[in-house]
Amino acid sequence: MSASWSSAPTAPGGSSWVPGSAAPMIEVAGASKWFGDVVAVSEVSFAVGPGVTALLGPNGAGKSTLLRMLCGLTAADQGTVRVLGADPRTDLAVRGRIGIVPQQEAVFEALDAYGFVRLAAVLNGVPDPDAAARGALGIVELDPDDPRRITAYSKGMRQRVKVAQALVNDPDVLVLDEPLTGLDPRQRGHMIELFARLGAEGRCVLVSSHVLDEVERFGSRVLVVAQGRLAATGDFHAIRDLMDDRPHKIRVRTDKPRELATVLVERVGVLGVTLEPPAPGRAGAVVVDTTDAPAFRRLVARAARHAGATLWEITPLDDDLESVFRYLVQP
Amino acid sequence: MDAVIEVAGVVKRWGPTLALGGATCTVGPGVTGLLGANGAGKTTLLGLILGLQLPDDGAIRVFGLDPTQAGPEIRARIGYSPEHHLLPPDVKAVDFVRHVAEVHGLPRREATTRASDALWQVGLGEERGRPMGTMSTGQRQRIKLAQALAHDPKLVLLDEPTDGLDPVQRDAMLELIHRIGHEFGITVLLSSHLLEEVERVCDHAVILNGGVVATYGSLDDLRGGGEGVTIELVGPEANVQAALTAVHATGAQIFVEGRSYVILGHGPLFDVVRDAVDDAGAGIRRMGRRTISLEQVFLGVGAGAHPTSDPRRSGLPSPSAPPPSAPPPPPVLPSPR
Amino acid sequence: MTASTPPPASPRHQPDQRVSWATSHGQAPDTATVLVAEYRLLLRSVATRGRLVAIAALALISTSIALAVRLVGPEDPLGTGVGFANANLTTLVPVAVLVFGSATLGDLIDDGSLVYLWLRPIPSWIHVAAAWAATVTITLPLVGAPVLLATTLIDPEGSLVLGTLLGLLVAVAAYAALFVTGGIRFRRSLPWGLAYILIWEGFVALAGATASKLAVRSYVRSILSETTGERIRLGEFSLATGIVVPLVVGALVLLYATRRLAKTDVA
Amino acid sequence: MTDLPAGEARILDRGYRHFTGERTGVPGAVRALAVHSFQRALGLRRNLWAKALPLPAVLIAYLPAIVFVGVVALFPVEDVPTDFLPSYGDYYGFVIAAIMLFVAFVAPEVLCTDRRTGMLGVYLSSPLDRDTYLLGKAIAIATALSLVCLGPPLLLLVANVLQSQGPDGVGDILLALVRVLTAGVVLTLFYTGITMGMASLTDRKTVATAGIILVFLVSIMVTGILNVSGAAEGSQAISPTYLSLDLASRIHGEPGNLMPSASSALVWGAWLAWTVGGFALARFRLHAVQVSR
Repeated sequence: MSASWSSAPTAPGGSSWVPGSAAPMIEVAGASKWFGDVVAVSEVSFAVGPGVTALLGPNGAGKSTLLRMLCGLTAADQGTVRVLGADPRTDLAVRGRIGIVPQQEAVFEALDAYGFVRLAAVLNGVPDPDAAARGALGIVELDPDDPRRITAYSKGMRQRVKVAQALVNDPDVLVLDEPLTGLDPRQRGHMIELFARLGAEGRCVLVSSHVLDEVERFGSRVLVVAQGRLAATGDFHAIRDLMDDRPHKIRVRTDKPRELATVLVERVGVLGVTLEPPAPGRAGAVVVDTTDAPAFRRLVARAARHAGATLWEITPLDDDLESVFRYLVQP
Repeated sequence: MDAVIEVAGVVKRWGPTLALGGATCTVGPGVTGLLGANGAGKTTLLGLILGLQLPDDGAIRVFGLDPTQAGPEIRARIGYSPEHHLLPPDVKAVDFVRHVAEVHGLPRREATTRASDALWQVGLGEERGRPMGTMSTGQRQRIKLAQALAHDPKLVLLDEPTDGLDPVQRDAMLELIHRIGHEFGITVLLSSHLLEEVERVCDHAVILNGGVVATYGSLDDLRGGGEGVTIELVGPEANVQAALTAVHATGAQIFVEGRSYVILGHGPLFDVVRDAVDDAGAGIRRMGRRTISLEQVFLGVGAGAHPTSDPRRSGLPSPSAPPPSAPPPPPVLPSPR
Repeated sequence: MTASTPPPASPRHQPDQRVSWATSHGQAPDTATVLVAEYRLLLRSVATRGRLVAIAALALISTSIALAVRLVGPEDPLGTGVGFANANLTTLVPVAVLVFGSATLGDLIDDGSLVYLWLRPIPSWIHVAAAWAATVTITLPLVGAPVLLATTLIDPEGSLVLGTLLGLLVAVAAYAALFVTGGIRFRRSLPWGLAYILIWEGFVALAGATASKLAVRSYVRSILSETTGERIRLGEFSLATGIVVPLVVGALVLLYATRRLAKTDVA
Repeated sequence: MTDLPAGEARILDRGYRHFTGERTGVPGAVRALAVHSFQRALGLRRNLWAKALPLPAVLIAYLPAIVFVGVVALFPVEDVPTDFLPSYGDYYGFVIAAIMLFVAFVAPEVLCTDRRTGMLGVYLSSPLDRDTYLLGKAIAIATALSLVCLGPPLLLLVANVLQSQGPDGVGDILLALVRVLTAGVVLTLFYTGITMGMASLTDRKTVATAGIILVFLVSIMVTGILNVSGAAEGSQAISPTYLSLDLASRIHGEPGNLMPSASSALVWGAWLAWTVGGFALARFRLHAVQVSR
């Protein structure tokens, strides 16, 4: 009987890869970068294996600088960067195994999509550039025979041309700086699916993004950077659990908020309770402050049962991605 | 609900391509999301609302006026924040916002005071005297919002207002947009691709697909009354299984949806679940009424060629075309993975 | 539901439906094809309508002047021809080469599209060579031919035509090296280039013999005066020096550009 | 606001205030656009660099007038030779270079930048439409150009009258005033039309300015060649510079000094062609441009 639903599913999308267990494809040790006397990246060390990893951080935290360092576009003033074992800044061969979608919108305006992607194939030494270009454009749902120049493209199409260019040389490492800007929900879903598939094949896909709901759909391995330093790394949900020692706010919507509040104070030992009056078409609620979130989760059902209150809704107010992000990046 | 914008059977062609083929919807006060795939006709619709293009057929009313005749009068009461981040680099923020307010018909003195008020409201009080070339993307987005607000519009059109913002700035911008739509009493029409943000800020939505309004209405109607419970259980595996078994015994169906379970059944489902969890000694991290996400509605109405296999919803077949208040799809046993 | 088995430890495995579209992994790209591909790209992206019209207009002016001079019928055709060729080779040609040369890689660096050339497994001398070649092949027909035609209009004398042709080739080659490198090194290379042509070569280099050694213009003048026998002020180098020195300096400048490009911070 | 009695206080609601006053509508929008564009053209309210080109050019246009007036003021009347002061038509000959430079700079600055800075999209979603937008821009450019086309001779006239050098007696003064004003307006419209037409061809102002200067120089050169090869004097009308000088002297009653043989109809016809053609080109280009939302 118990087999009819699953045990807690592992992270879907097959990217349940634990970085430690395979040879890391990107290794950064103590990397720092200054622009004049402004520190952009300071002593960052991490390793990234195959699969999709999301790079998060506030604007100006050094994300783009870090991504450019990983591709060798700019040199680390201190520390070392190794991609597939080589330094992308000096080793030409490894550059042929990296695909990049940079943040800036500029592409070679004089070319059409096919010309642009084919040029990338030729410069990477891909044996059959025509087939590679057509294949890559097909994957991003663009018509290789579209004669229009890229200047006439909308932001969404231009973004997909850039992704096609990054895929054309069958790269082992993919570095994507906010690749989904300008795409509509369907295209977004399609791209996320594509990245997940690329990650599942053992490629290392590093995606920077500001849309946290998107990040969760990439898979759940993250690198959080703030003020040029590494703030957190690893599985996003694991990070969330690490934060259980922090005071939590949890809203419980119920038909008897007052009774539930008293039971919670007596039996569960919460720090503080605030009552939200019922609004038209919505039940009243109790907002609970607790430092022992796990205990609260275990005992809330019993307390409600004791108070004879129906539990309509339990929502941790600072448990979602955004509050975790806000907690990690605060100075 | 007196409608701010009424669109009835509007048709618009750009040469051979049919941009809008009979779009019909109304937009009322509060914050309304304008959704659609790239090329579904959003930009065209915005242009018609502003009276910049003439519809080939059908009628549009904005504040009860016809944009084709009273274009300037309507545009004087509309604030518009474009998608691109282009701003004159050597002009000071306050001069720019004041100039836009004057062009919208405010006398100079009033425009000056309202310009600095608007910049304070978007959180750019200190920096309002700086040239815009020195501003970050986050600040530029807020300037664009300020120039749309300064001349006291009755309607504000925002095109991807959170583009380029990081999560913390994004949260602040969405909070401000919510206040504009509800506290300032200005109708907001928000065009965005980020459905999670629309879900968070908007009360209504208009979904365009292939030049036609596929569906529109309040978000609650669109997403349908959710039957059943979505719950994320924590605690030892055995306890979790025991709780689920107890609930299953009462005849309810159980699905897996990402990290949580969806329980569909009849009768006092919430109390049943509560007692089962208590008896089994499991814990509840998150629990609530099950709702269809706006994305499923968006993709469901065909705005997407093939539904996304979003890992979080892998277990649950996404509804094919849920009429607003249709019951959820017939329960199926969780598909073996 | 069994958790999907972790892929074997080999860096990449072949699942049934692989997203791959390129067959085998690319080995180092072959130099010739890459050079031609970049050359054609830079040629197309630099030859914008605006630049072509502007430079063609300037060339039209110079030819119409030559036509007018021809109508008037100069007493000393050779002297006038040499004067005309000298004027063109030291102002019109460098300006044209500047407009195109500084844009080849300069525009790519400014708008951030250089990454699509730079992050490839190819040595950076290829970018510089392609840029130099594109600049030369645009300016020669666009400006070189009209100047040559105009000079022969004034005086079809053999030595003048030869001198102008030789001077033209050396000037375009040397200036192209100079301004392609300028495009890489300086952000607003157009005004700096104009300053070099009009102020440095226009005034400073006329100060004396040593100063004139530092300007391409003096070598071009020497080529003209040596081949036609007409004495031109500050053009006293031998024919050999006149030809060799600018080309050698050009080559060295291109080497500097290559190293500079390899070390640059790419957007 | 009477002072509150002791012990009482009020918290004022600083919430969002609606604007209930009268809106100025399209005329107000055109005026705001014209004022803003005029200020930008002269570099007012902008950094020093923006003033580097326009202000010196305007000064140069006034310099000769100031010098003439100064000389007359300082030296006793009899020493000054009677034909020393230029006629108001000839005055333009002194400052035509400054005019050409200033004119080539103003229209590109006012017209070209809006597309690159995204302002065109903002204006077209305001009460302005493409025609009222162009009207506002034209007013700004004309006002700026009138500084160099109308101002200097006017200053000269006023100074002369005050020093009783120039025309005396109400009739003559009025006649001279009308002629100066007409010449000023005619030239202002002339250059406004041409430069707006040419500036609308591109959205990069440096290219537009260079283009306008190129057109002025090339047309002068071409007329030079035509004269050398003996074409009719009227052919000089293809050069805006010659045409404007000739027009100025004709309006002031002196026979056209540059092309006396050309008939007034031809000259005025050329003026009309250049001016209206310029405005039409600007309007056509603006309606053709696809404003990216």
